[in-house]
Amino acid sequence: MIEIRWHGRGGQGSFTASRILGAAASLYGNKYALAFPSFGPERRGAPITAFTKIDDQKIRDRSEIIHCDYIVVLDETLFAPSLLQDLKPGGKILINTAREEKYKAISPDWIVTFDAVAIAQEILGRPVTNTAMIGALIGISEVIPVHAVAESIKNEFSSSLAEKNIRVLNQSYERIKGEWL
Amino acid sequence: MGNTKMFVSGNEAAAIGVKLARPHVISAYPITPQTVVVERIAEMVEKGELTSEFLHVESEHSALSAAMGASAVGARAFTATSSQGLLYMAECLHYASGGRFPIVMMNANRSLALPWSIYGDQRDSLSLLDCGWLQVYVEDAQESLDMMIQAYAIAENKEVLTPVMVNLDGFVLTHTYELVEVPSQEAVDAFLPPFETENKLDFENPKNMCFSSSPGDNMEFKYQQHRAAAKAAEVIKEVDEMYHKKFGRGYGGLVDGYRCEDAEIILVTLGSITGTCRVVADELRREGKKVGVLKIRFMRPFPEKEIIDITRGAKVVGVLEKDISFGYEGTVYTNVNSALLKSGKPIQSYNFIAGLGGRDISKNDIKFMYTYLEEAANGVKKEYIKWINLGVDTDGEGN
Amino acid sequence: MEKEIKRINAHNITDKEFFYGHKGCAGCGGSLAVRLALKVLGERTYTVIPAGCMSAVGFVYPQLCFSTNAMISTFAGTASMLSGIAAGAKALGIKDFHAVGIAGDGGTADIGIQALSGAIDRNDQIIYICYDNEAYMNTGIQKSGLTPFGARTTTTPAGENIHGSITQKKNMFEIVAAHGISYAATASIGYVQDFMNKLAKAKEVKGTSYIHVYAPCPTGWGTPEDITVELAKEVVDTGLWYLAEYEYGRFKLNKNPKEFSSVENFLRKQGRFRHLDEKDIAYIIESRDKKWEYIRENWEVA
Amino acid sequence: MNKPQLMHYEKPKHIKDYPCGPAAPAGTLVVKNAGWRTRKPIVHKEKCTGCCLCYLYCPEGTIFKENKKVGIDYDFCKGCGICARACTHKAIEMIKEGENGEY
Repeated sequence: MIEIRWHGRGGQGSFTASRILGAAASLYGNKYALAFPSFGPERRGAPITAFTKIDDQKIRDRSEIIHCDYIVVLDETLFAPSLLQDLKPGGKILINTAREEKYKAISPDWIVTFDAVAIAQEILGRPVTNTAMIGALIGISEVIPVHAVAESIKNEFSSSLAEKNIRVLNQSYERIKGEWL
Repeated sequence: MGNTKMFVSGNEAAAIGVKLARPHVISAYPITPQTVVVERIAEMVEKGELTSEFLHVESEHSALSAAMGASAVGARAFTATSSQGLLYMAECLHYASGGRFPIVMMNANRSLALPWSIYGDQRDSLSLLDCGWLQVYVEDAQESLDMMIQAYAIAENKEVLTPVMVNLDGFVLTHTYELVEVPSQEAVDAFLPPFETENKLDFENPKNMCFSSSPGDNMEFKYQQHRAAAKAAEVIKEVDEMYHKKFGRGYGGLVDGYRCEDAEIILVTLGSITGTCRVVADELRREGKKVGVLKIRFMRPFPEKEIIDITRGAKVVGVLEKDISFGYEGTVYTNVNSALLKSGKPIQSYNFIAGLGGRDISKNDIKFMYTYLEEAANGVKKEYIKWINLGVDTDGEGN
Repeated sequence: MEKEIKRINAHNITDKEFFYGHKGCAGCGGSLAVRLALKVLGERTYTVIPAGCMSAVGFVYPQLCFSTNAMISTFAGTASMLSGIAAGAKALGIKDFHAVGIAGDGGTADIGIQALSGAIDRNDQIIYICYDNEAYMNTGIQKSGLTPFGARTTTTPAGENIHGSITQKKNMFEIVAAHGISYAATASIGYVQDFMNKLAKAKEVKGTSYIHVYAPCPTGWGTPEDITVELAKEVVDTGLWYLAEYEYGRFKLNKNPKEFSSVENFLRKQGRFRHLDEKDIAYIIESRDKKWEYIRENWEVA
Repeated sequence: MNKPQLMHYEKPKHIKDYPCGPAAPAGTLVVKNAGWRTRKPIVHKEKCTGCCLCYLYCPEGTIFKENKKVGIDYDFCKGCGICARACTHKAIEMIKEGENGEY
């Protein structure tokens, strides 16, 4: 089972990202998934987490994810080195940042950085980075095919917004593969 | 039109199930974590996907009261609530079952104040076990959708005519997204016929309903109500089998025993935690331990016979529940023990109180419970009531 | 715009009785209100009566005294059950019917006010009638939100320190009107023609209507059972109750007495007011005058 | 029939004889209210003008119209006397129960 935890702030679309990914895996990726937010009364701006579990068979365990294959940090102010302890062996933390050097200095092996804001600004004209971060996550994990996510995005957004977000997704996917590989 | 697949939350799955059951009237009041159900249904009504009267009532008491009014003229009615809201409608709960109104209600299981908590446990519905409703606890979003449809078939059965409460664990189930298969409207229509009842206000045959009765008659009405709720046990099984035949999914009726056939250690569960227990049971089985999971689906009618049958070969039974009856033990445990007592075979039993106020129940916690039961079966003396995961020292019993 | 509505009177009203054989006290004003309301509304009526006198006296199996469709609701649930009935009947395509709720003063102004407010807010197609006998009579005469100043009840005993109820009646008519309700009216069983006219009007209203009908209770008030109707007339003539309507967003006074009859005479007939001293009565008159000053200044006066 | 009629009632002997839930046909009358009365109204037909005020004001609905006059259903009249006071022609008199030999 692949277990992914999303860190962001209320309103940044972390839970939407976890859900888009889960739907992509379930509906278009021939897998099973669970997607859920951290449950609570948090409002816009509060730090929140969301979870996606992906597996080849129906997932029955609904408990929160403690040991992650991937931790996706949408808002770098939420990063703390202690997050490294929550990774499974071989796991990765994906951080939305323009300051690659800062994080490489902390852990070059465990941390991958990606400037999602740049792509989001370029295509959406707004720093909404959740679809960019999904693209980057797929790029480093290949947990499901990127076209499955594109289908899921079509389901989630109205057609014009979906089209832009799919461009964000694909470009993020391509860009991180170029950088990362 | 065939089945479609959707990636939805437990709440959304419930809403889809409700839509497919085509209630005439929906009356509901928002409360976390139930809200999404009524939001989705409101959207369905707005889009014209569902032609129902949607009443924006001003309280849960009114929600169920309006549902009863609708049912009393022969309409199919739905409402949904949670926690404090369920308690606020407590008077109406007894009224609806006593009035024999086959209403279906979704309840998002949530802790009760005080202290305030929006998180999940099952004290809300379990504290209302005696209100005359049939109570089913579902495990995942698919079961949630399917049970909305089954619930109407059960409730409206002429020999049952009793309302059904479909319980979903708050957040863990209501807010978790997963894959569900959505049956076609045509198939559901064929399975669930339009609601027909004699128990209604009718201009051809006017009635006086919800009357008083003196001590000379009252008990007979209660007996009748009791018989109907007990009769539901058969109907639940029939409906589940029919549903299985038609849609390919069945849930075992009143209970679902998992790897219990030769199990020596059985953990009894309720609701969505069952999934985690299945995973742990699989792991322990791989280690050669003879463990099983017994999911109670219906708390009313209570699956006494089924529990006796399934635990017949067990050495020890543990009851895991998100509930406590203060000053005694968990209510599910009390009920299970009553059944075990009637089996005529001495089976040790233990009660795990866990997950109150939304505390997470992890795989490790469940492993701990199985180990606890195994040790008890091997003669180690154990407390009968064990609170799981208390975060502090208590110097007291049970910990 | 006002539609001409056929006047219903003693001669053209249906001969059928829809509330018959009940166990209400002899001379009960509430049961007269129920009886007349049901006769005006006719056969195709769903009636909801909450826990209270009218359900206690009319629905004891096997003696069932409503000969049209009727049901008891929870005490707080008159309006919400009524809303459900109206919604259910509409959804089933049932046409040409009335849904009426008939609750007492406590059932309306206290425990039932939330559900009533919700129903008016939704403008549900229902008629809500409050028969006001100014206390919880079914449970044995306790103070309600509509118990008037000075009235002795079992929970507002009249002693040397406190002379009965120290609060005034909640102003249900204007509370209801403040919702912007389609139609609201006050009435009294002492003026049955007016009451029947208002019921006939409510039948034609699109949306929610509310009729607040004054209905004396000989048992709770300590009055002879044969003067119920006279008391209900007198209360209007003294100005302690008024006949009015609210529709199209306007208040209208239906009866504007040139001179009020004696408040003291009215009060002294009733056991519940026997203890009042001159100061109490003066206060009641003063409150009445204030109210009428307001009414005459602000409402359309017939 | 304008008023529900008194019917013969036998207490159920089998559980199936009870209705399913607390609901039964509207207007089921199994006992009279005549026993409540200490006084009873008598209509002096010669004085009755058929104005029907008494008919309107009866809380029980026991007054009925008959040949342009009124009659009283004594099975359900409780003898409150509202009718007698309502009658502007003094056509209704309240007498002590049993005085005229009936009941």
